[in-house]
Amino acid sequence: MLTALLFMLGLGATCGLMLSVASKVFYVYEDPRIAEVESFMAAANCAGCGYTGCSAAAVAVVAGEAPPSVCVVADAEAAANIAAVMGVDPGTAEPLLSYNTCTGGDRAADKYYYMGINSCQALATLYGGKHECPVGCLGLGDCVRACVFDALKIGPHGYPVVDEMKCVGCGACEKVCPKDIMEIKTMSQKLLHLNQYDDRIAPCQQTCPAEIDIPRYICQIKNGDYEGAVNTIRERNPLMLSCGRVCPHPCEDKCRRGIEDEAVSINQLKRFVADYEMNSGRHLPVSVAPSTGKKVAVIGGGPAGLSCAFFLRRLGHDVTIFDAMPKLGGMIRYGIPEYRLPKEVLAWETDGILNIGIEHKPNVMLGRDFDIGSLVASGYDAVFLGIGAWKDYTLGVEGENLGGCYTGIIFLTNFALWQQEDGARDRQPFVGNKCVVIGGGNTAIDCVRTLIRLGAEEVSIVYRRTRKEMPANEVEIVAAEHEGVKFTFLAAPTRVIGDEEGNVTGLEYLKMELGEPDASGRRRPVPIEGSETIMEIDMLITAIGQGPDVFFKDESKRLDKDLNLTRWDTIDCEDPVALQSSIPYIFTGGDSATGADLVVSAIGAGRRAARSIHLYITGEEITPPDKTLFTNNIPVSIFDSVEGIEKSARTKMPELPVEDRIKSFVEADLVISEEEALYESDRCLQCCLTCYNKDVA
Amino acid sequence: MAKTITQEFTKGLWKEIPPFRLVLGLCPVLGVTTTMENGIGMGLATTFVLLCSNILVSSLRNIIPPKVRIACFIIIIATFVIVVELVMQAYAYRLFLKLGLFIPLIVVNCIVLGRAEAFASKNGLLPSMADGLGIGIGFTLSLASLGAIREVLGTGTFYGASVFGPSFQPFTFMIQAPGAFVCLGLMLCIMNLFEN
Amino acid sequence: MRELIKMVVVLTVLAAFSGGLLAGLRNGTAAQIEKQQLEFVKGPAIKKILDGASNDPISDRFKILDGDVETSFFVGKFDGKANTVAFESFGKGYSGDIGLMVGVNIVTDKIVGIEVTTHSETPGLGAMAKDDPGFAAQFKGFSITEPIKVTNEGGQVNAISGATITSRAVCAAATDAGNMYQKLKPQLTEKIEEFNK
Amino acid sequence: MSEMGYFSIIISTIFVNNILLAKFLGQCPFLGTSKKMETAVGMAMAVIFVLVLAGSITWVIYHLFLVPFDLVYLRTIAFILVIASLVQFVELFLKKSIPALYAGLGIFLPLITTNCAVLGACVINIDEELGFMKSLVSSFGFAVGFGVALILFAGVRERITLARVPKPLQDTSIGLVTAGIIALAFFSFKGMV
Repeated sequence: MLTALLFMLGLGATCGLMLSVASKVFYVYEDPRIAEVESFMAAANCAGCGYTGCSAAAVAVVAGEAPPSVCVVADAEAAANIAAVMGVDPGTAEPLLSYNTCTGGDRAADKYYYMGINSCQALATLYGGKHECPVGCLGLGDCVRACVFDALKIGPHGYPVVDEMKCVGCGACEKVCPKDIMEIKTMSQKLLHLNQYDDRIAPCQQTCPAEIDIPRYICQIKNGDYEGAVNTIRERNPLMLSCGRVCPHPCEDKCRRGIEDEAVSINQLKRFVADYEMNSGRHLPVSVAPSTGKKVAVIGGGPAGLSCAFFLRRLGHDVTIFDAMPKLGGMIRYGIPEYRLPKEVLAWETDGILNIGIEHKPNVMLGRDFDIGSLVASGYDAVFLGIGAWKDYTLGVEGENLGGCYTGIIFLTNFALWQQEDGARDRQPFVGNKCVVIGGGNTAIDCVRTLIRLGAEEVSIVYRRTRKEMPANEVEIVAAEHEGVKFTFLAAPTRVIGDEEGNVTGLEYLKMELGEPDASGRRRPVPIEGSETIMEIDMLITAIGQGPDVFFKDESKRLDKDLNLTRWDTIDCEDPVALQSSIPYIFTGGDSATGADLVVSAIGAGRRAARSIHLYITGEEITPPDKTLFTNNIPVSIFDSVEGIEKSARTKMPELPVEDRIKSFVEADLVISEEEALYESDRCLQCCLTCYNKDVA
Repeated sequence: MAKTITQEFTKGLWKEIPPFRLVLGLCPVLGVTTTMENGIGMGLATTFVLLCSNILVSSLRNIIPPKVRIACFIIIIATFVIVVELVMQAYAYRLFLKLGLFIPLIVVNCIVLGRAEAFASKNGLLPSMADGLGIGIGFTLSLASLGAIREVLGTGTFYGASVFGPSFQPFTFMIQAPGAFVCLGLMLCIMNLFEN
Repeated sequence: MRELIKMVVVLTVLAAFSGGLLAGLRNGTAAQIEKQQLEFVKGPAIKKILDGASNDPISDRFKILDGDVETSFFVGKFDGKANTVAFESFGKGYSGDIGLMVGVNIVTDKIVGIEVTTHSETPGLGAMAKDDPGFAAQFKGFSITEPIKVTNEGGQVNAISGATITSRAVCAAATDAGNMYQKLKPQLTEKIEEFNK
Repeated sequence: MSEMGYFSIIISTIFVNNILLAKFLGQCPFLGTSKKMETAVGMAMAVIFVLVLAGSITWVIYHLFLVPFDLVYLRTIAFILVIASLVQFVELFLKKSIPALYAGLGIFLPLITTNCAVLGACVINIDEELGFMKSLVSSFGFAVGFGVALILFAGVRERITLARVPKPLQDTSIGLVTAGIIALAFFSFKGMV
């Protein structure tokens, strides 16, 4: 009796001591959520779930590989508890739901005819299945059989439909699907995904630099789910109000309807739901992952910086935006004029971004108020350089520094500051009577349209190629034409003429003719000898292109010298998808990486940089997958002709009448009505990789 | 969430009946169910351990430090297993001979540890007792029915009494290892059939 | 640190408590367990072999140590005299050892009966060695001092059809028992005489 | 088995007395981790590591403490407690000191505590009264047997996904029937040793 007592006493004490000492001595940091998740599992280590023991399953849950309901012993309550550990503020977390990524179903064309096979798994092993589409749903319902919650059924169109009320996000359907159609992804996983060659995505989504799931949000609009559409867009684009107004929508160029008919007015639909949210008066809740405790500095509060900060914050990192200007928005605030993007709208949008827990430090400039070294010293784990392209290129001709000569950015910024900032009210911008703007891009158009509204009598554009080659958005050019801007094409400025007081009085230019196409495919303008002409002017704005202003590189002492630049002064990053600079912890994106480009490109780059930063600070490989699409198109998805289209008119964008709009800075382009939005969304063919909804059967 | 004690008890009888619904604790299920008697014996032994360990774990749940809780649960369970082992040796030796190796293995029966951890360590005494008893009886019923089928087919007897008379050629396959797997698999199939 | 101490203390106390409880239970059941073991494992075989004995062979038992192995012998009294002894030997079967209880008349050195005690042979085949009384009955009357073999090895025992290995194992066990019997006979006789006093 | 040679022990433990198919031990992970070949292989490796470790420790405990002090009846509780604590210790140790090994094997270690194959094999070794080395070899054999059966089974299960299985029979149900047929095949090893 005594021996037994002593033996067990000794055994218990030894084991207890050994374990408690070992847990101290061999302590390794581990995500505290793992222990928390494990405590809710049954700890039977039964391996019934397919993982090797409860801690392995807990690790998988925390890594997002296993669903919270992984434990086969524990009950639904435990699953809910685990979900609570993994989720965020339950009020804002979106539920983990199964999502069907293929809506091809019956409309997908068949390639083979099989008899007698009734499982997707089996079909998939035989030449990849029956459809022409290599990645589409096979429709035999392995997922339906796998679902123990009865949340899936094969719908009328031959693909699985999820009953969101019944789905618990267990992931059983995802596991059995041989084509990875069914997806259960955490929000973070969704945010990190880049378009890939094997994705089931429509041409518009392939083309969008921000990779927005366009068919999905159009479908949501069609079903009246405007909030759903907003959330879909916000998975890729936090600046939908701005984009909805200023985006030149490259997506519409690839719209399949556009091949036979007019393209769907995608951007108008985006603006419609974005305005719907703003007019509702409240920001829809945005889900944010639990805090990781990592700090990231975002330098520059423009579209790239805002996008990067937004996605980093949603991934759970602490983000601070350092911006040289008094208010957020960068070029879209200080470059794009009020009549295109009202500041009130922009402020509402940037407030929404800051609301998810991002810190904003205004009026601090890199190289003047701080440098990269000081950021590293304050414990930032990574830096995003989104400094944009704020330095105008110069003509390099005589007299361009005369009085009355401005560069595009300086003109627009000064004007914007005067218009919006109380402190800048006394610096009213100079406006001439006969104004000339040199350049054919959006900046040039913004300048002329601003000048018209400021009361300039005669405003013209001088461009060295023809209208066809102008890089500005077509709608902008048309609007400028309507507003009375004159255009002088095929004219290369050679000299700026001034008077004795040093003020500009004239512009001398050479007439040009078009020669052979150059590397960019545009026909190179060739000067006509002896064709010098002088134009009488009293104000000149040069807007011939911009590059990043990298003066901080000379100002800062140590770290910045390793930062490689290209010969256009953009920040050199080897991989345009990874966006990592020559200093590993510095990332970039937007205009500072590419030179002046679209807002939507900067937004896309911001997300790609956020992805790289997230992977970098969590110690993972940042090299993007080989299959990354990166605004290229998947060849099979690009058609020459589209069958079954019945022509239907594209919704026209409502505008203020010209006489009204040229007198003020009131927004010129208006939003479409709900009726029009529903009509336009119905024009969408709901394309996928190869199939689409035909108008006529 | 507020389930009644009765619900906690009855869920073990059909909704979560092991090993059919909770595919756990298969080793004794397959190993000992050559006759109905063995099945019932094993089932009752497991029920006893399940009930006792649930009671003890539930009453000690606030004292046990979380980091060594598994070790503590194991001690508790192992103690009761040895109690069963000794008592069975002393008063039901014939059964002990047949169940032999599987009695000590109740310790590692996932069901017992699983219920202790997943249920008893988070619930009060009464629900834990109901849960232990319910799951235990469910387990016993499964074992008994599996044992009965295998016994009838494999040896031609039901609880020791001859069913088919002496001319019956026993379907020996059923009481051997492969038969156990096949029989359980088919029973699962039949359960699924009734479910849908 | 406090948490650490608590961990160790709880575990130790729990373990000690369990040790105490089990030791108590063990003490209470030890005698009953041994009796049960004899009764159920060897009891039926002994009773069958020594059928008609006037004493209780299970309580009239003694042990002899031969090398490392300790064997229990059960004494049967017939016609008022303790002249028969039963003991267990083992043979290698088809799957695992086969235990064989052999009863020998010490006066005639002839087998009075055999019974298979433990085995794990295939039911319906090898297991017939235990279940088919005809098989065991063949051994009755054989001299224990000679090797016992199945017919196709030149012996007198008809093997169970389909279970040659089992049959051979039983024969081997019986032969083994003979060897042991011969070796221990002096001691045996001495011990058995005590029961006649 | 105690008088067998090492080779016969190996054959016996791997094939004749296969721990999964003849002894019915370790069924939960057998059905749980056999859905994918990858996990099956990892699991098999870990069981080999863990079972050899557990086999040697329990032998030491049994022969050094339990037998001399006449505490054999405490076998179950002592074994499980020692195995559980030791494995947790090894897990902690590997995690800190040899992370590479931990990544490969460590995650499988917790299974030892509740895998009845592990405790079962240890108990069988003790029951068979094997010496230390033989007990080690036998543990190894049982573990390899576990691995062989598991990997074979996983291979078959991967193929079953291609078959037309009636709905009620799907998943675990057909899995068990398959296991039965594999067990039948292993029957032919009986009598080899």
